[in-house]
Amino acid sequence: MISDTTIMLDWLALSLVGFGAGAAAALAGARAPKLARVGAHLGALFGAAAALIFAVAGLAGGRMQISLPELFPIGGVALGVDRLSAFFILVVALAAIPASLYAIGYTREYAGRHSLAGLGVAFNVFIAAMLLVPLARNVLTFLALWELMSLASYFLVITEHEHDETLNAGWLYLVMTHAGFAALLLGFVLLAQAAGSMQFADWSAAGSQLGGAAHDLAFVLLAVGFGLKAGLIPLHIWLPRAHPVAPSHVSALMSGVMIKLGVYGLVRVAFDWLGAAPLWRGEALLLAGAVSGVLGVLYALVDADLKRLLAHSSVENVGIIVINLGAAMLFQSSGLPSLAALALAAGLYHTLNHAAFKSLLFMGAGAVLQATGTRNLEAMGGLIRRMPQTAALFLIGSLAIAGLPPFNGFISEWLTFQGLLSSFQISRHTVNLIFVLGIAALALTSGLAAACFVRAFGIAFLALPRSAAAAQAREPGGILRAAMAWQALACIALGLAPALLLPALEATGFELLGAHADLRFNAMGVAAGGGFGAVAPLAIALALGVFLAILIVALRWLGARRGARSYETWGCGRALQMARFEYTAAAFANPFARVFAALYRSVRNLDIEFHPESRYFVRAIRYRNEGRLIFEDALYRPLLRAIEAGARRARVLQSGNVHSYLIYILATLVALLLLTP
Amino acid sequence: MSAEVVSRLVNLLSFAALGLTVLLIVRIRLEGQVRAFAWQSLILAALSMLIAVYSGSLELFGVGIALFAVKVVLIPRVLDRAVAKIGLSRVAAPYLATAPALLICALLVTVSFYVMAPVAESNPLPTADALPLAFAGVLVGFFIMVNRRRAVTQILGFLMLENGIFQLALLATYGVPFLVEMGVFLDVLVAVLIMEVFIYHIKDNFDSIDVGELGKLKE
Amino acid sequence: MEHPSTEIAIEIAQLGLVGLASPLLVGLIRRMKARFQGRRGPSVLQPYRDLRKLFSKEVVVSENSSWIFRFTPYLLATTMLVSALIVPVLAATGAFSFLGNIIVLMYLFLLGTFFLALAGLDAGSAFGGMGSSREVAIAALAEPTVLIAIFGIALRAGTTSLDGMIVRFGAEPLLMLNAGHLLAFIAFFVVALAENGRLPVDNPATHLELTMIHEAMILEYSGRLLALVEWAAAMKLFLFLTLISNLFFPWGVALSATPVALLTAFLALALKLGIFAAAIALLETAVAKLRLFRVPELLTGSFTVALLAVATSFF
Amino acid sequence: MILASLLLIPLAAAGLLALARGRKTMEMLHALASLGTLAAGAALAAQTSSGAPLAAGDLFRADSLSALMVVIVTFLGALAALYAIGYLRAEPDAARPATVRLFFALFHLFIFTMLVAVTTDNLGVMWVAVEGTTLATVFLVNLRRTRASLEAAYKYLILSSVGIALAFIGTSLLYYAGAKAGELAVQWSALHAAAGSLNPEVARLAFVFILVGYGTKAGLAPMHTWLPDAHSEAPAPISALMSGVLLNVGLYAMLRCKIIVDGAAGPEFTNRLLVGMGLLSLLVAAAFLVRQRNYKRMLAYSSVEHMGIVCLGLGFGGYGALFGALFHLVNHALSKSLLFILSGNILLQYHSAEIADVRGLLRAAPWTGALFLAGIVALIGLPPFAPFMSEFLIFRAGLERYPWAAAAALALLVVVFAGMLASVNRMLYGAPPAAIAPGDRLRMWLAPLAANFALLLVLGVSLPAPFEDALRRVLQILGA
Repeated sequence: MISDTTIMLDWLALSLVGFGAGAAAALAGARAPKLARVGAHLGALFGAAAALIFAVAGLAGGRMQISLPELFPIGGVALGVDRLSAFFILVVALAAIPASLYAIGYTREYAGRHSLAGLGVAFNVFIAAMLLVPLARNVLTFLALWELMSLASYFLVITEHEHDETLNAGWLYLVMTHAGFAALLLGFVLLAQAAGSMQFADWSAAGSQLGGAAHDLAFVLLAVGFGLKAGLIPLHIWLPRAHPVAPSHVSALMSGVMIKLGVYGLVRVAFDWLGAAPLWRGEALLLAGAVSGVLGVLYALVDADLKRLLAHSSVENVGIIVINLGAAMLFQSSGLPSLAALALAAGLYHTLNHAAFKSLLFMGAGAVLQATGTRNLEAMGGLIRRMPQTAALFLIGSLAIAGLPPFNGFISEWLTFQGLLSSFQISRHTVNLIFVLGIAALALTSGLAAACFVRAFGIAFLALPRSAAAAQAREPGGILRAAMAWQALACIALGLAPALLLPALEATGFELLGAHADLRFNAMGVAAGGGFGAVAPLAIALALGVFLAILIVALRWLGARRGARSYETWGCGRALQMARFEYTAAAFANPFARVFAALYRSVRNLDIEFHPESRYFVRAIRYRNEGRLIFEDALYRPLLRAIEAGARRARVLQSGNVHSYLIYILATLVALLLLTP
Repeated sequence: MSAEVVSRLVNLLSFAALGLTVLLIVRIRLEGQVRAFAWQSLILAALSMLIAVYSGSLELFGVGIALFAVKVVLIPRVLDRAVAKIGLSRVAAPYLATAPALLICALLVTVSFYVMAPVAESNPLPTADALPLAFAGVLVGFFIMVNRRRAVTQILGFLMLENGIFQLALLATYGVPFLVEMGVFLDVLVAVLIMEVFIYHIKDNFDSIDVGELGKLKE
Repeated sequence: MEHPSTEIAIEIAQLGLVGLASPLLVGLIRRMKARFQGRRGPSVLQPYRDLRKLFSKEVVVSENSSWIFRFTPYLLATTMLVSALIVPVLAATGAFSFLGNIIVLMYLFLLGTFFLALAGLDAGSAFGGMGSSREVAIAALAEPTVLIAIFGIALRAGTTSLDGMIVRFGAEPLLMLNAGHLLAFIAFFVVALAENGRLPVDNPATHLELTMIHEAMILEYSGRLLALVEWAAAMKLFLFLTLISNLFFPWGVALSATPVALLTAFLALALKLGIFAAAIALLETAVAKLRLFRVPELLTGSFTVALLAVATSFF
Repeated sequence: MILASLLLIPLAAAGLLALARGRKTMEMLHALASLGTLAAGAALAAQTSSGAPLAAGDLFRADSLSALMVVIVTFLGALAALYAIGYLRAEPDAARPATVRLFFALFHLFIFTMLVAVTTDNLGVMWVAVEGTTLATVFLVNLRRTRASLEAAYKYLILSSVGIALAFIGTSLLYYAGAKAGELAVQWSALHAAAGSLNPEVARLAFVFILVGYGTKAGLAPMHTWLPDAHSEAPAPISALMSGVLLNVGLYAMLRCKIIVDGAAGPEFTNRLLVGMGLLSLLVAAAFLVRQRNYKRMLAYSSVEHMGIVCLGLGFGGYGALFGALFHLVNHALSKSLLFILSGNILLQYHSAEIADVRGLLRAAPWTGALFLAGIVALIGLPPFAPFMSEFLIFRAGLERYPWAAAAALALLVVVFAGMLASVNRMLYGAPPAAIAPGDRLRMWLAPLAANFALLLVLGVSLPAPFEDALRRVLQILGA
């Protein structure tokens, strides 16, 4: 069958062949842009498709092992698969397929401006590394693939390197990632030392043998390392910079998929490697998720850069996922494994969902970017008429990400709420209160997310165009639309039929936690926790459809007046309707900016230029309201400043004076001689 | 000769050698400094002869002669030539005034005794008592390199340091094997010749041989 | 359990009740408010007349707007009708309660709000945008209160299914004799006011542009579309008040499909809604509209109440 | 025989080149000699692959450790030699025939001294040879005869000579310790055999001198101060050899002595010193790699950093760390020589060593840019290149034995990473200045660099058995 070991190996090999061929085509196309563009991305598409089949086989229980001791020192390359790995490969593949397709069309305009060969190679390496990371079965394999993934994505991020903003973002991204890598390395070595093995398989048994403080330290280090990749606040600052400047198909993969591998690591740490956990860890994760959720969406809400808005929203969604992980840990520590499995399933479901709608939205944003040449919401508007299909697809993504029924985001948020609301079964007051905070944060997050995407979609696509470029926008090519349609279909399918995926998630949870999730599902819907709650998305969708039809028919039948007259918008008596009278993105966000002023720490800057003749005539009003990110101000800038100040001060050492250099040698010699026993 | 006598003589000569190193701190004129170095080398040559006689080592004789040729005759001549060619600025300018510099010398001599005492104690050779003096010569030579601005003095400091090291090896083990010793002399000679060339280059380029002015390469 | 067809019949009856009686509730509130303010006020049937008139008037649509603008009223009304299937209006034996629990209900409301806010932006008028912005802000800020209040109820009822909650509270009324329950009620009620655009959050009667929220958002609507929006708003109010009535005061809700029980339920609901209508009318007479930026304070207050409601349940 | 040809080829070449006339002749002779040396080096490596040392009298003895160094010296020597031919043709400051002759002659003398240093059994001769490397290179550093190069060369000469002199004290002390043990010789093999009976106190003292002395040559902080000046002012092929090879020779000399001292006094003492030195080197390098303005100095400071890492590996001790340290030594040599040679190309194209003046390298010179990028990626420790592996090995062992030092070093590596990446980003990307003529310089002469690139890549993903065996034999000498 499909899950047969050798067949699985074949699929994996086939997938890698695809990426290899893609990279080779890209290199071969150094002088033939079209070959590079189409060949590289077709290779990636093929590789991702094969990986998808591999993932399905893995979720069906397929197993395989690869051990290549001759490759790396100590232990060689070790790959293996379990359901959790297979699930994350599924996530990667599901987003990589449309992203590769999209890239064929999207990179067309890069020809001649950027190296398509480099882009193609990095793209293939990036996806291949993401697919292999969950398969890694020993420390070195994991770390090498992990860094390779970061490096490849870094090259992709800085594709448009003629802008300083891009280079700076790329720098911040790779440096942060590398810092995370250092944390991971430390954590891994701690664990490896305790377990006496670099093989992950030996850890689940030995993790709990690690002494208290070392155990805690290993958890903190690994959580920081993986949390950084996942974009958890306050480790997220690279994310809203790097994701927007990358080419859109890459943004789609980074936001949709790559950060999920951080989630993968967190799941492994929490439920596989470290063994039983004290309560504070679950509490810490839950709170970190809550903070990420709320702050992420708050930053998204006020951002005028469409792609950065999406990036901030990724922080939010990772927050939601991590809330689930924290909840699962707390349930497990409290002896409620089936609820833990429920929360884990919810978190994993949201992982896949976010991959689907976030990559859809980034691809939509990319289409808008190519059509209008801007990422600035204030320069968009009215696109729904110029690019109706893109608009419809973006709307689906927006509804899904806002967690509205019957789309996929709703299902995972619903499952999350079921898990969180079930927390009253824990009888420990501190934990209960943590959960209450989690519920409130998640509720606020989802409300704000809805507001955020009303703004994003409404300002970008509705009303009148706010710039000449927006007025001239054109629908993107068929390939781009097909790629987006794929993801939109995924959003709908995952929303309407959770039973498609839930059995696999259930089995994954069982593999990790040894307990079945408190879930029942059928074609219509899902029920959690016995009679605790149920939802039937398919039925809701049907009901919505049926009532809508009935309503339309009934209105006609009852004789309501039909048709409509087009006329200009009521403008309070003004003669002219112009885009400048429209509500702006900044204005839309204003209530939030005021309510959460303390969090935004915005620097308001009002600059009025009066007519020289009289102050009653105003020539121009410039209003700037920049939100500054708390954590950059409070955490990173001081650190950076301290390092730079230290480096500046150290410059004195290299004074250029040979006498002082001699003094260093003399002093070192004398000091060492005196210290020598 | 008895070990006792040798020990006394060695100590005496070592004191004299160290004294000449310290003299470099006090001496202002470059010619005088070169003389001090030549005298010190002569003392070391005598020292190696003395030990050669005591230990009956023919090799050490050779070393003494080579030392005389290289450090008493050749190198001082090279340096004199350099000093003459530079002409100007014969006055060497130290960073520290003489008094504090001497104080630091005293400190370095103390350090040297502290560091070398265990080696000297564990050593059965009659020459070993003077080991700290030799090492003090190394440290003081080093200090002169640090303290003096003029390239020539810096080179002299280096040579004094080199002398101290030679002396150290001589006292501790009656010198390292002949071949190595010859290699070292060759290196020192070549180094001095190269340094001489550099002094001219510096003089040409910077109109001064104050190496403190070589400060363009910095962060 | 009854025969499924009976249950379906009940559901259809409930649906009809919500659809048909909701304008009456609005009329009732207006009338009572007028009386409290010393006016005669319009007839309680006035909303029906308004709707009929609107349905027959010409629809004028902004030339800047898109299909979203035209689609939204239909969707809005549809979400309310689907919600009516979920909310136990008369009986807690819902044939359609499998559709979803109280969370689904809240998200269905949010779906309507989402589209209405988009429609507000669609015409490109500054007022619509302003209304949208404020509406979603209030909806978002109300969300935590709703969920915490739900948690407060769910942890006592042991379920998030609406029918389940009512059955449980009906069977064990002592569960409700709890400060937490009362606090949850207060929180929920405040949210209901905010979500339905009532005072002190929004004044449903104003047409002064700068203070409007809901009305500003739907400013561009006319004719048939406006009628649908108004109808949907009425249904939302009706559903919210019904929900609060039946959740916190479950007496009278039919637990079986007998005619007597249903009749009792109907009368009980009428009584409860009448009381709520009076309460709202009284409230709207007594208080002034809050400044927009005071609204968060109100919502924070209700959130705190909800939090207290939950906390008291644990200790 | 092999040993003799290995040493005589460069020596003879140096002599012949000093007398040669005609540029073509000199270039020919130079290339042939380099390749001949390389062949002799390879033969020596093959000879010692059985594990038995190759000896020639008392003076010369090549074991696996020597063979490793010989291979590094001859391989990178040949690489730099080939590039040097092209570079000297293009470098306007080195146009005079006398300069060219001086360069070629000293180049081979330099190789010769390094080869003597790594193949001699006599610690005294080793010292003489190491000092000889300084003397051979000092004029090479000053080849361009600018004020800056003069300054750099002078500092290099003074500081290295002083440092080396201190190492001589250490050598004599070892000799003394050995003499007391009854073995009156400076033979490394004899001392090694008698290490157990040496006076530990004297051995420790000796090591302090050795560490400071050879450490100066190896560019360990705070004795490294000459290094950024000399490495940045020397012509590119010489910088490549100084950074890629000469530093390793300094480290090699120290390592030889460490083996003996460890035998006498136990490894704890030397290890702690090396860890401290390594950490300090990393710290200093990190400070100067943040916002570095000159790319050749950046590469030089990065050498200080990597020597620090190797020191850490040697100091951490144990099989894994030592293996990693030797592996890293090779990797650093490969990547740094690659980068310094490319820096020559960049200098020829942009006429400036300032990072601020170099932009859009990838566009202006695609091959140079791509190779430079690969070298930097390797150097900052990212896969799929070999330094990632060696650093992993070092830190894995380090975190077990010296967790705080290793953790601190890791943190410093992140700072280094950040600093270098920022500098290199500026250089590689963006649009090149309008005044820069596009196109790779000396394109054909870059071809040999493919070997560096390929080796870094191959060693990064696999550990070929011959290489692993070679390192393993070296580890036996190190006693791990």
